[in-house]
Amino acid sequence: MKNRSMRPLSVIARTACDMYAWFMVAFGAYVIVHGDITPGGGFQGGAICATFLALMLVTQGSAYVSAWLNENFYKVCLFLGLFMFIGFGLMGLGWAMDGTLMLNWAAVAHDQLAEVKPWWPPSGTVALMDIAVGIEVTGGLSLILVTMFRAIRLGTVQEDGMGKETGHDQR
Amino acid sequence: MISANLPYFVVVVLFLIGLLGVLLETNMIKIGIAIDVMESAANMFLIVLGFREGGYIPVKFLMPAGTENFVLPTPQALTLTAIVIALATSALMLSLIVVLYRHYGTLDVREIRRLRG
Amino acid sequence: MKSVRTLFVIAAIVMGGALMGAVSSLHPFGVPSPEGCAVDEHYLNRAGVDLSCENVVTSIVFDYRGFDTIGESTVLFAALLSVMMLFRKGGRKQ
Amino acid sequence: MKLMNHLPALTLALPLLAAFATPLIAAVSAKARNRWVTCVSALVTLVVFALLHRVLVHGTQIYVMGAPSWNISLPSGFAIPVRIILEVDAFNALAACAAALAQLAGTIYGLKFVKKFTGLEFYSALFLLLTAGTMGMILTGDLFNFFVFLEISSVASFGLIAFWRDRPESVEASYKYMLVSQLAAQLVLIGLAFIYGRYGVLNMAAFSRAVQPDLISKVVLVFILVALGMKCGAFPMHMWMPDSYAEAPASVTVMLVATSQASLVVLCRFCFSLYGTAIGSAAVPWALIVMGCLSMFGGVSMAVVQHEVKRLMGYHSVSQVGYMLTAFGVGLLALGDAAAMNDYGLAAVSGGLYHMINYILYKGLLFLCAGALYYVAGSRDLDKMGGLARRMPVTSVLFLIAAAAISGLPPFNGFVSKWMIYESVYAVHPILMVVALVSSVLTLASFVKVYQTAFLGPERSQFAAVREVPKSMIAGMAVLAAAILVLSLFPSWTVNTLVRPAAEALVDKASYGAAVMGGAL
Repeated sequence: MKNRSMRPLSVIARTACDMYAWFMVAFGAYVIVHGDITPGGGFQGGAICATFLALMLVTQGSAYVSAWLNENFYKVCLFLGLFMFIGFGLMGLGWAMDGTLMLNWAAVAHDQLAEVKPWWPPSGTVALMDIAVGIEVTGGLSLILVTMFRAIRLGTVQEDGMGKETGHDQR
Repeated sequence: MISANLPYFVVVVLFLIGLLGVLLETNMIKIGIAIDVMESAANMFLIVLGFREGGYIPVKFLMPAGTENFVLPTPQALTLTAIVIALATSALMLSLIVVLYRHYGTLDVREIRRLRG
Repeated sequence: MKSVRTLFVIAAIVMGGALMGAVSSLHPFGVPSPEGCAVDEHYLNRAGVDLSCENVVTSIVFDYRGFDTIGESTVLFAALLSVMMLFRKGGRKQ
Repeated sequence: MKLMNHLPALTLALPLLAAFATPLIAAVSAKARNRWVTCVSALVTLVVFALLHRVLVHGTQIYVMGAPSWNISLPSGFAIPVRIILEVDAFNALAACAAALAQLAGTIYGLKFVKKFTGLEFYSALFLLLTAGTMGMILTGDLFNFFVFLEISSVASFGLIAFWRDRPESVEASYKYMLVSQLAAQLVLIGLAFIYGRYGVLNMAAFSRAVQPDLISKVVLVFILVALGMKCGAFPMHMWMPDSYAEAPASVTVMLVATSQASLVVLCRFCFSLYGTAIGSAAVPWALIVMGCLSMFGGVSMAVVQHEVKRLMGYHSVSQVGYMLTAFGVGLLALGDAAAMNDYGLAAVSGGLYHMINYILYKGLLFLCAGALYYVAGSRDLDKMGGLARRMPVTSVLFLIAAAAISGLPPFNGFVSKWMIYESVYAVHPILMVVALVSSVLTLASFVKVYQTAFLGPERSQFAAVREVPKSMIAGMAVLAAAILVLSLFPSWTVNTLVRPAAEALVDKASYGAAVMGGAL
């Protein structure tokens, strides 16, 4: 079998990207958190965060990343984001079913801003769902990257246990 | 007339390029690219529809002093949704192409023809 | 095969002609009709007042059309599941 | 009962939430996963039937996503809806019921059918997502929301068709379906961008109020018709249909049938409720009729030469879709002419609609029976089967019921709907009825051949060890068979209480708009 793994780049590129990738994550988090006041939002920020893994794969090579990476972290991100998102939506229904699905139950009207606590997100579920979607997209895109990347490294049909799931045919 | 509506015609041309690519290309990757071009045409069409002369991005407190109106926000929201959908389907299409290549050893759609008759 | 390709080209040209005609009768670029942006004006006027949300696009994505966004993250989830299913490990169980 | 107000939203939220949770529950154990998906799909069926009951009793239901109250469709002092609205009338609800039965049958059947393969956590979750996408396509009242749900159901079905990913044909069928449905989705997106640019609305009811018979509306209609015609498998672009129906696991094929019918539901919605008389020419109805006749005859003539059971049934699906397209085309022809509408138009629409419901039920049952044959015989080839009736009596009886229903034999529901279609299309042109009758006869001949080859005839030695399929697979088939029998035993009740209100709701453009936009025009 040919060596299908990606080779790492030179040490300069690796060191630079090591530092740069973390700034990327920080920038993505910034975009996610400030989604309701500045341009950007959950999807854009999540996509920026997911480039972290793409950068790592390109610069560090596959062997390093697959040894170091814990996929479960991204799975937790994915499901946490999804459940937060649909959970905020369902919370709009309220206990007595007075609202509707996706009701913005936490929003504060602009003229009442002075009455709420400073930590309360004034745009309500817009800000909360922004964060939820940001987490979900980070996890989802990274997992797609990792899965497709692993698939490239898989061999031909017979290797790696593939080649057996062809339905109920008895040949 | 033509020059004022130029963005619309660019969208039409882009859409036709994508459509002809899907219909005429034989390489699977190129067909995928053609579908992405069509998606870009649709997204660009939405954005172009939402442009207003002298408008600013629809974020209130970043608005400079001289401007008075915003571009339309709905097409931007729709485009955002459509882009993520396009991304998801592109990823799935590439995965299908990987599996097909593994089975058939070719990227040519004319040779992937077991389902006939 | 050749005739099929010609047919495709003709169909695409017909479709392009229809599209050209349709876009010519749209509103001129940059000047949407006032009734055409009534809904957008509503968003622009109300988002900052009702929701205290400065970014109108985000307020549409997550509030006014929030159900679309659930669908959108579901598409991402579905694509992820499909990709993982295509490249799943292991063959048939015993 | 405040819960009852939220039924439209619950129909969509339940399968979505359940699909998100399925991979987590599957990590616990396989048994927990099976119980979970069965409970959820039973619950979804229950909710949809409650919705149908509510719609039939209280009239059209709307549900406004994110408004302070579920029925405030317009913000104060504003004439256009700004939020996503689900609009459920009798037509929607009836189609959703058929889809719900299909997903219940598919879920129960699939428990055993795919048991010996890996990746079942993905399979279960994607199946629920396919359910959610189909329900969303049927129930939504918003154009862009329809596009989103179209994509959900498409993406989920790409994955599910390629479930047996080591079989090259499956992946190929999935890729083919993906090309067709991506093309269709982009056409839909361009079409609704035109609607947005011209009228500034994305709500279906608001659009039906605003629509004018001008060039843009016609181009949009052509785009939508082409796109949804592709998705429901009408003749010129039917190639994906036999492929993907044959290559998907049988439990998924049932749901794919319902999904393609959801496209047809929205196609009817566009033609009748949204455009109505604003179509402005007879070209669109006649295009539908011609497309329908070509599908009817072309599909069945390609089906009779097939040797693979599910592939044969896939070509029959093309033919059956032709019946509905013809009927809806005839109904569209009569639109705007009160005398013609009373004379044959409403009968045609009812016939097409009833046929759509019947089609989902009996076609699903046929695919499940074909899957059962494949499960026990280990082969898709009809020539290698024979004498299975004695080995699997229940399956053979169920197959007989479905085959009689699809061929339009008198006591069964297929007969009633086909009869309504024959009568109404005769009023337009006798040749249409001749085409429909010939296709029906050929369908009967084809299924007699299948039954005779697979179930009758001499017993083959290699099938000596064959047993009846497991109980859960029988239960899945029995769901659909029971529905067919109920519809067959009470034909007049069905037509009068279910189908006729649905057809009237479909052709009544004014009341569709009024449910959201208020009574004043």
